[in-house]
Order: sequence, then structure tokens, then C-alpha cells
Amino acid sequence: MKQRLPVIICFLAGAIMFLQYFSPHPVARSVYSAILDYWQIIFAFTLLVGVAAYVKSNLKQISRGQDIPYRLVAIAGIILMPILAIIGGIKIDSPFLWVFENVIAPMQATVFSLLAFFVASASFRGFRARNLQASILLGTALIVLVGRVPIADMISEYFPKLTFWIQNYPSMSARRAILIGIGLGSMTTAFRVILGIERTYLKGE
Amino acid sequence: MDIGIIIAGILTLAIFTFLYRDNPIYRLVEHLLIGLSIGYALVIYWQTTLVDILFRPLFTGGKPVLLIPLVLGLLMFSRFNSRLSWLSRIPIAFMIGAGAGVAIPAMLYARTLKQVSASVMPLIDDGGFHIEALVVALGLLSTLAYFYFSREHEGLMGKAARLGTYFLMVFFGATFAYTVMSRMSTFIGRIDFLLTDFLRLIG
Amino acid sequence: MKNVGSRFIIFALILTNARDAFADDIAGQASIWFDRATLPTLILSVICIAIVVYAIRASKSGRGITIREIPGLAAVEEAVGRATEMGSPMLFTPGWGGDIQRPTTIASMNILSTVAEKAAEYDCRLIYPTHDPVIMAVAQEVVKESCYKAGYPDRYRPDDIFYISSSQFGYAAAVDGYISRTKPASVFLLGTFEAESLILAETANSIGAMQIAGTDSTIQLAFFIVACDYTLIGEELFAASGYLSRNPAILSSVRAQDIIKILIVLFVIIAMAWATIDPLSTWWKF
Amino acid sequence: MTPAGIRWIIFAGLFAVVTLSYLVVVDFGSLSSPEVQKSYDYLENLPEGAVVMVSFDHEASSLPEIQPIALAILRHIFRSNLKPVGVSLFAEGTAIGYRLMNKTAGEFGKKYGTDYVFMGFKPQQIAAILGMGESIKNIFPEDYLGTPVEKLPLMADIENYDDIEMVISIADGSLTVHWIEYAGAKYGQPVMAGLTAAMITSYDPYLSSGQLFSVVGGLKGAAEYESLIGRKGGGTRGMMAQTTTHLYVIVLIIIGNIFYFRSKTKSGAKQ
Repeated sequence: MKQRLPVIICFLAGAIMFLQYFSPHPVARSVYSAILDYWQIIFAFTLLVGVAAYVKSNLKQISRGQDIPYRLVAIAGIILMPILAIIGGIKIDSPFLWVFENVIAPMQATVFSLLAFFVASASFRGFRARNLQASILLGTALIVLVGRVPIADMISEYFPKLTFWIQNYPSMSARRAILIGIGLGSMTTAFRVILGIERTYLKGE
Repeated sequence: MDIGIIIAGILTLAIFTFLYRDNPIYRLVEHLLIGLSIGYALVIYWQTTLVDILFRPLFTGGKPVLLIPLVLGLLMFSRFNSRLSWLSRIPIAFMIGAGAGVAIPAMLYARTLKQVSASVMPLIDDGGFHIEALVVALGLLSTLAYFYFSREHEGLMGKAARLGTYFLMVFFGATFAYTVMSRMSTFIGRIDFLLTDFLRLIG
Repeated sequence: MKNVGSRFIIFALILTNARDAFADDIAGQASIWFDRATLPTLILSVICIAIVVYAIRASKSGRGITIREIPGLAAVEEAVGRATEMGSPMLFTPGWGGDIQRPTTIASMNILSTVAEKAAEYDCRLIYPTHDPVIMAVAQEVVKESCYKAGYPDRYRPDDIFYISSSQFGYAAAVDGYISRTKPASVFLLGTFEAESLILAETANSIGAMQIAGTDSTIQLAFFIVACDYTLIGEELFAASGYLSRNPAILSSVRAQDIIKILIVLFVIIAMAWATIDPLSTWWKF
Repeated sequence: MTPAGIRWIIFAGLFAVVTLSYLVVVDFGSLSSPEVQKSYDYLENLPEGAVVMVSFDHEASSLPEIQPIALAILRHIFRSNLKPVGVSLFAEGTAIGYRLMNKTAGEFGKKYGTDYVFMGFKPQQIAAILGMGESIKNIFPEDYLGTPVEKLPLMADIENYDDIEMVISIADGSLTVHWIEYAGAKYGQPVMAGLTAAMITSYDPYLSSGQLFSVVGGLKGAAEYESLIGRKGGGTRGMMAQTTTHLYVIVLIIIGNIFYFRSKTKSGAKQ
């Protein structure tokens, strides 16, 4: 029961979703959109479970006296946003949106911009001409880097064209092979899941 | 000056301190970001999912069939009880199964059929010999040889797979460089905010 | 002519993907149960499924399957050994881009189960942060099972497998923080990654961690190749999960994938020759 | 030197390079690529009063790159007396889109409701895009501020895509694909894109097949657009920094290799 019921449900959900792909029939489409809705609803509940587990583990750490200020800040943040939403709604000029625009968004954008630094440090140590493969990696990167800024046009009109050619032919062909491989790997994995051969998610007793 | 800009500016600088090393200031804003973004997600999912597609249609729209996802969703809470926790496998099995069912045809169409057929081009036509067609075919076939697992890469197969790695390196080099531009733009944008809005050095 | 063909496919895609949005639009074709534009996909699906079934059956009849060496797989053992030796934890994260129904995440779980078993055996701490609560739930089950299998059920620490923020850069900032504070000896970045890939990889490098990465996001592969010690490229991630777990079903799927690849190669060669001889032919276009 | 020391030098160097080159404004002359020119020409040649839809399909984290593109295009729209209808397919882009439209409308003295409107966010993007092909009022019965659509004079004459000249999707991901594949393929609605640099190559196939009308991509695209409308902004200002950062990365790669070969010959000598 503990094993078989989930396997049966997994098979049914998988088989229905597989078959509906091939059908434009209104019944097939409404089944599809119902399953999508169910999926989103279950996800939202799971989010509640995940957040509850996160809060619980933080409270545990606090009671042990570990990292109290940091964990309090995190919990305060989790509680603050729903309170603001209840008080002022989530539309324009609400406190909820103000916090999003002035606190969350700048922090997210700044974490994103850390990438510029990591791109620089990775370039410094990652592009070394150790062997032929690494030299090809290095050479291609240098050509494309130059080809992407205004000075490329000043050097030669062929520079941007060469960049474009590399991107569209040799580089694209390798990308396609990677995509084909991933497609096949995903397909066989999904197939094993539906048939109940792959039961990683059922582990643990 | 706008209090929002001051706060945003201070937080921006606080995150940049991580570049020096991990420190209490970064740690504090990191936890602030985690907490607030979890809180934000809770509100958004509550409103756009639970209220809009579950509670409202269920209780005021007369759609009792939505009791199914409601029960499936509630089963996830069984995880907090070790004797009942196996029940949470039912909604998980539903999600994994549905995802796998979509994945088979979608992956085969977008990632296999489309990619294979886009790679087929005539080598010679009215326009003469197409070196591009040859390059694409060589690149595709040799990279596929690299991804051939059930044989060691020796002999002809080894040579083809080796050629495949060269194509892979061209792809990785080009992709890396292409993305540099975007990453730098984001940082330039933050500097713009700091210099123009926060410090007001630029009018 | 070609244009008409491609437009038809796009329209067909709408029919099959858009669903509920325009029920009335389809009303005239209400009796259609099968969308002919998806025929090539259906045929390919049937062929592929047949090959997978064949390969799984063949492996059951006792023919062993060996797969070529994948650089980086031997490194998994090394990574666990390194962490044990240094007395430091290991960190495993599946990236921000995936969710549980993505096959890549399942492959990543299979590798997690091997890593967790070894970690339990050597009593090495394994930290698993994720952005997705469902992935968290499944990973907890997987690690718990691995600890049982290794014979040390008491070494399962559920608090080390946790959810942190569904926001991309909230997750990135948090994992960065964990890496800098717990200083793991080995870091596994296996799953679907987006822009956060390089933030994590460079931070892990800065504390001197050994890194094994693998993803199906083609763009992020470039960053992993440059920044990590070992990178599993696309399909290698799937093959690796079979190699490590020695699971005959996965290994025979890898064999099936290879058979399909041979068919693809034949198709491309024949179609290219055909297109060169008869440039107006379009039978190979989907 | 320790690896950490080298990292700090690299990081400090990048900070210095960007800050200094941002303070210097260098005129690269009139930059222009065919794609940006095509976008500009199209909007330039629309009659006054024509309606365009601007969709803010991006998250907050990519705002630094997206904002200059959005501002340049919006300024051109208002300057040419076109009437934009703003929407958003991403919850995070909604408030940002509203603010950007208000800001640029204010610069040109445009009035909300008659000269521009902002309808807000709709989840389930594909359903929303297809639904607007039949009736925009059905999808957005009220605007972002909660005003019923009947009270917005601009919306009085707008039924569906037939009344909209162009959809401009400003995106940092794959949402523009939905506009192309649903509004474009099904309703024949032309689609233009404002994209982050990282996304440009992903859209090449749509561009070459003509399904996507044109692209304004990355900070460089924004700079080109700014030079076309004759109003310099974040794009132009960032161009010098964009160029120097690329050169900086190239220099780092070269120095990295010099280090590598020197250490290799040294260790070779010791053996």
C-alpha cells in the first residue's frame, strides 16, 4: 500500500499527460488544464510545508543559542511580508510593494551583479591554454569577447561577422548535440518513472 | 533624499562586502533577503494560487472537484508526523508522474526532432558548396559520438569523439563570452544606481 | 511552401499547448481526438519506448552492460574521501532552475543517493540546501534511505536537508553564505542551474573546495567547465546516475539512448544526402 | 601571492574600471545596428495616436539592464505621440512597468487614461495572450489601479490585437516566445523585443524566420536606440564601461596565461 498506491497514481498521472499531448480534443485539453491547476495548488501547499520546516529549524537553532540575531532577522522577514499584505494589500503604493521595490529588488539585483566579479575571476584562472581543447576554448572566447563591443567594428567589419559565424555554425552544432542527448536522457528517465521502475522518490522507511 | 533610495543603497553596499569575505554585515542582509523573499513568495502564492484557483472557485464558484487537490495538498503536511509521512508520497507521486508524462513527447519534439531536422541542410545547391552545412553536420555527428556511452572511445569512435570535444569547447568559449556582456551590464547598472541615485555624483 | 509547413506546426503547437484558453476556437473540430501535426513525435515516442523496453528486457536476460569511463565519476569517491580526511562537510545542491518533475532532478537524486550512502559510511556531514520544498521532501527520503542502506540510520540529519527561499538570488545568497561558513571540502552542483551557477562555483572555489558539477542548462555548462574541477555535460549526468548506482534499469536506458543516437546519425546522413540531390525535398523537416 | 589576494586585486580592479569609465562619457558616434534601426523606423513611421502594447516580461533582478532599453523605447513612443497600453506577464515586472511608464509619460506631459494606460499583471501567460486576441477587456476588466476599463477613454476603441499596431515585449527570459508563438502565429500580431544581452542569441531563430519583427538587445541596443532618438541615457553612459569591462576580462585571461606558462617553465626547470 505504502509503495503501490503512489506508483499507481504516478503511472496514471503520467499516462494521461503523455496521451493528452497528442490530442486537441476539448476533453483532453480540460484534463490538461485541470492537472496543471492541481499541480500548482499542491505546490503552494508544499511551499507552506517547506517554510514551516525552515521556521521550525530556525527556532530550534535559536533555542540552542546559535546565531540568534541572523535567524531572528530571517523569521521577522517571513512574518513581515504577510502582515504588510494583510494591512495594505499588494497593489501599487502599498507598504508590501514598497518593501519589495526598495529592499528585496535592490538586494536581488546586487546579488545578481556579483556575477560580474565572478566572471572576471573565473576568466583569470579558467582560461589557460593547458592543451588543445583548452586553447580552443580560450581562442573562441577571446574572439567573441572582442566581437561584442563597439571596438570590433573599428578593427574590421569582418570581426562581428566572424563572431556571428562561430555562434551560428560550429557552436550551434555542439549545442544541438547536447540538447539531443539531454532530450534522450530525460525521455528514458521519465519513462522509467511512469513505469514505476524509477522509485527514487519512494525511498526512505 | 528618498528614504527608499538610502535603504537600497546601504543594502547594495552591504552585499558587495561579501566580495571581501563573508562577514556579519553580509550575513545579516543575506538572512534579511532570505526571510523577505520567502515572505514575498508566501503572499504571492497565497493570492495567485490558493485564493484565485482554489478557495474562490471551490467555496464561491461551486467547483467541488477542487476538493481533490485540496486533499492532496493537505497530505503534504503528513511529513510532520513520522508514522503518517508516507502519505505525502501520494501528492509527490502525482507531481512527478504528471511531469514525466509531459516530458516524454515535449523532450522528444523540442530537444530531439526539432534539433535533428534543423541540422539537415543541402551540401550543394544553386548557391554552390555550403561549408556551413558540412561544419554543422560534422559538429553534430562528432559531438553525438562523444555522448556515446556503451563503448570505450577508441579507434574511429575515439577520433570522432575527440573532434566532438573540440566543437564542445567552441560552444563553451562562445557562450561564456556572449554572457559576459550581460553580466557586466548588470553590474554597470548597480554602479549607475550607486553613483546617480544614491551618491548623486552624476546629475 | 516551407513557410506554410512551419506555420502549420506552430499552429498545431498552439492547439496542443494552449488548452483551455480558446475553447470556442476549437469547437468546430470538437470531434478530433488526434492532432496530426504531432504524428512524427508520436512515431518517435513509440520507437523510443520500444527500444527502451527492449534494452531493459535484454539486460534482465543477463547480458551485462558496461559504459565508457566518464571523467569526474571516479572523482565522486575522491570527493567523499577528501571531505572525510579533512573532517569537513560536503555540500550538494540541485540548482534553482529545476523542479521535482524534471528528469534532470531525478538523475541528480540518484547521484545524491550514492553520495549520501558513502557519506553515511564515512560519517561525513552532507548539507543539502534547495529552493524547492518538494525537492527538499524527496531528498530527505533519499538520504534517509541511504543512511539505512549504509547501516548507520542514526547518521541521518534531516535538518541538513532544507528549503531556502524560492527566489533565485535569495537562494544564491543563502547557498553562498553556507559555503563560506561551513567550508565544505567538496561541493556537488548537480541539477538544473540558471545564472546562479557561477556565483556558487566561484564561491566554492574561493574556499578551496573540490567541485563536481553537472547540468542540462547548456548556457551554464560553459561556466561550470571554466570554474569547476569536473563537469558532467548534459547527458553525462544521466549516464552518471546509472554508472554510480549500478542500477541495471538506468544502465539499460543509457544503452537504449545510444541505439537511438545511431538511428539519428543514420537519419542525418541520409537526409543530408537526399537534400543535396533533391534540394526541394522536405520530408526531413518537422 | 595567495589566491585570495589575487581575487581581491581582480575584484578591486573591476570596481575601479567600471566606476571610472562610468564617470567618463565617451561619444562612440552614432551607433546603429540594422535591428535597432528597424525597430526605430517602425515606431517612427506609425501615425500619431496609433496604439502599441508594451509588455514588461522581466524580473526585478535584471532591471539594471532592462531599464535603459525600456526608457529609450517608451520615450520614443511618447515623443511620437503614440499611445501605449502597458501589461505584464511577470508579477515582478508589474510595479516596475507602471513606474517606468509614469516616469516617461510625466516627461512628455501625457495624461493617464487618454494617452496611456497600464492594465497590470495576468498569471497564466499563454491563456492571457490568446484571450487578448479575442477581447482585451475580458482579460483585463479593470486596469492596474482598479479602474474599470469603461472609464478609460483610451480603451474605448480597443477591442483586440486588430487595434494594436505592435506588441513590444521587454524581457529577460523566454516569455517573448509566448508572444511570438501565440499572439504572432495565431493572430498575426507583429512582435518586437527588448532583451537582455544574454537572451539575444536564443531569439536568433525567430528573428531569421521573421516571426520576431526586431530586437533591441542589451545595453548596446539601448545605447543605439538612445542615439537614434537623440537623447542619451543609461545605455550610452554605460557603453564606455561595457567596452572597458570586456577589455578588462581579456587582459585577465592574458595575464592568467602568462602566470600559467611562467609557473610551468619554472617547475620544468626544477625537475
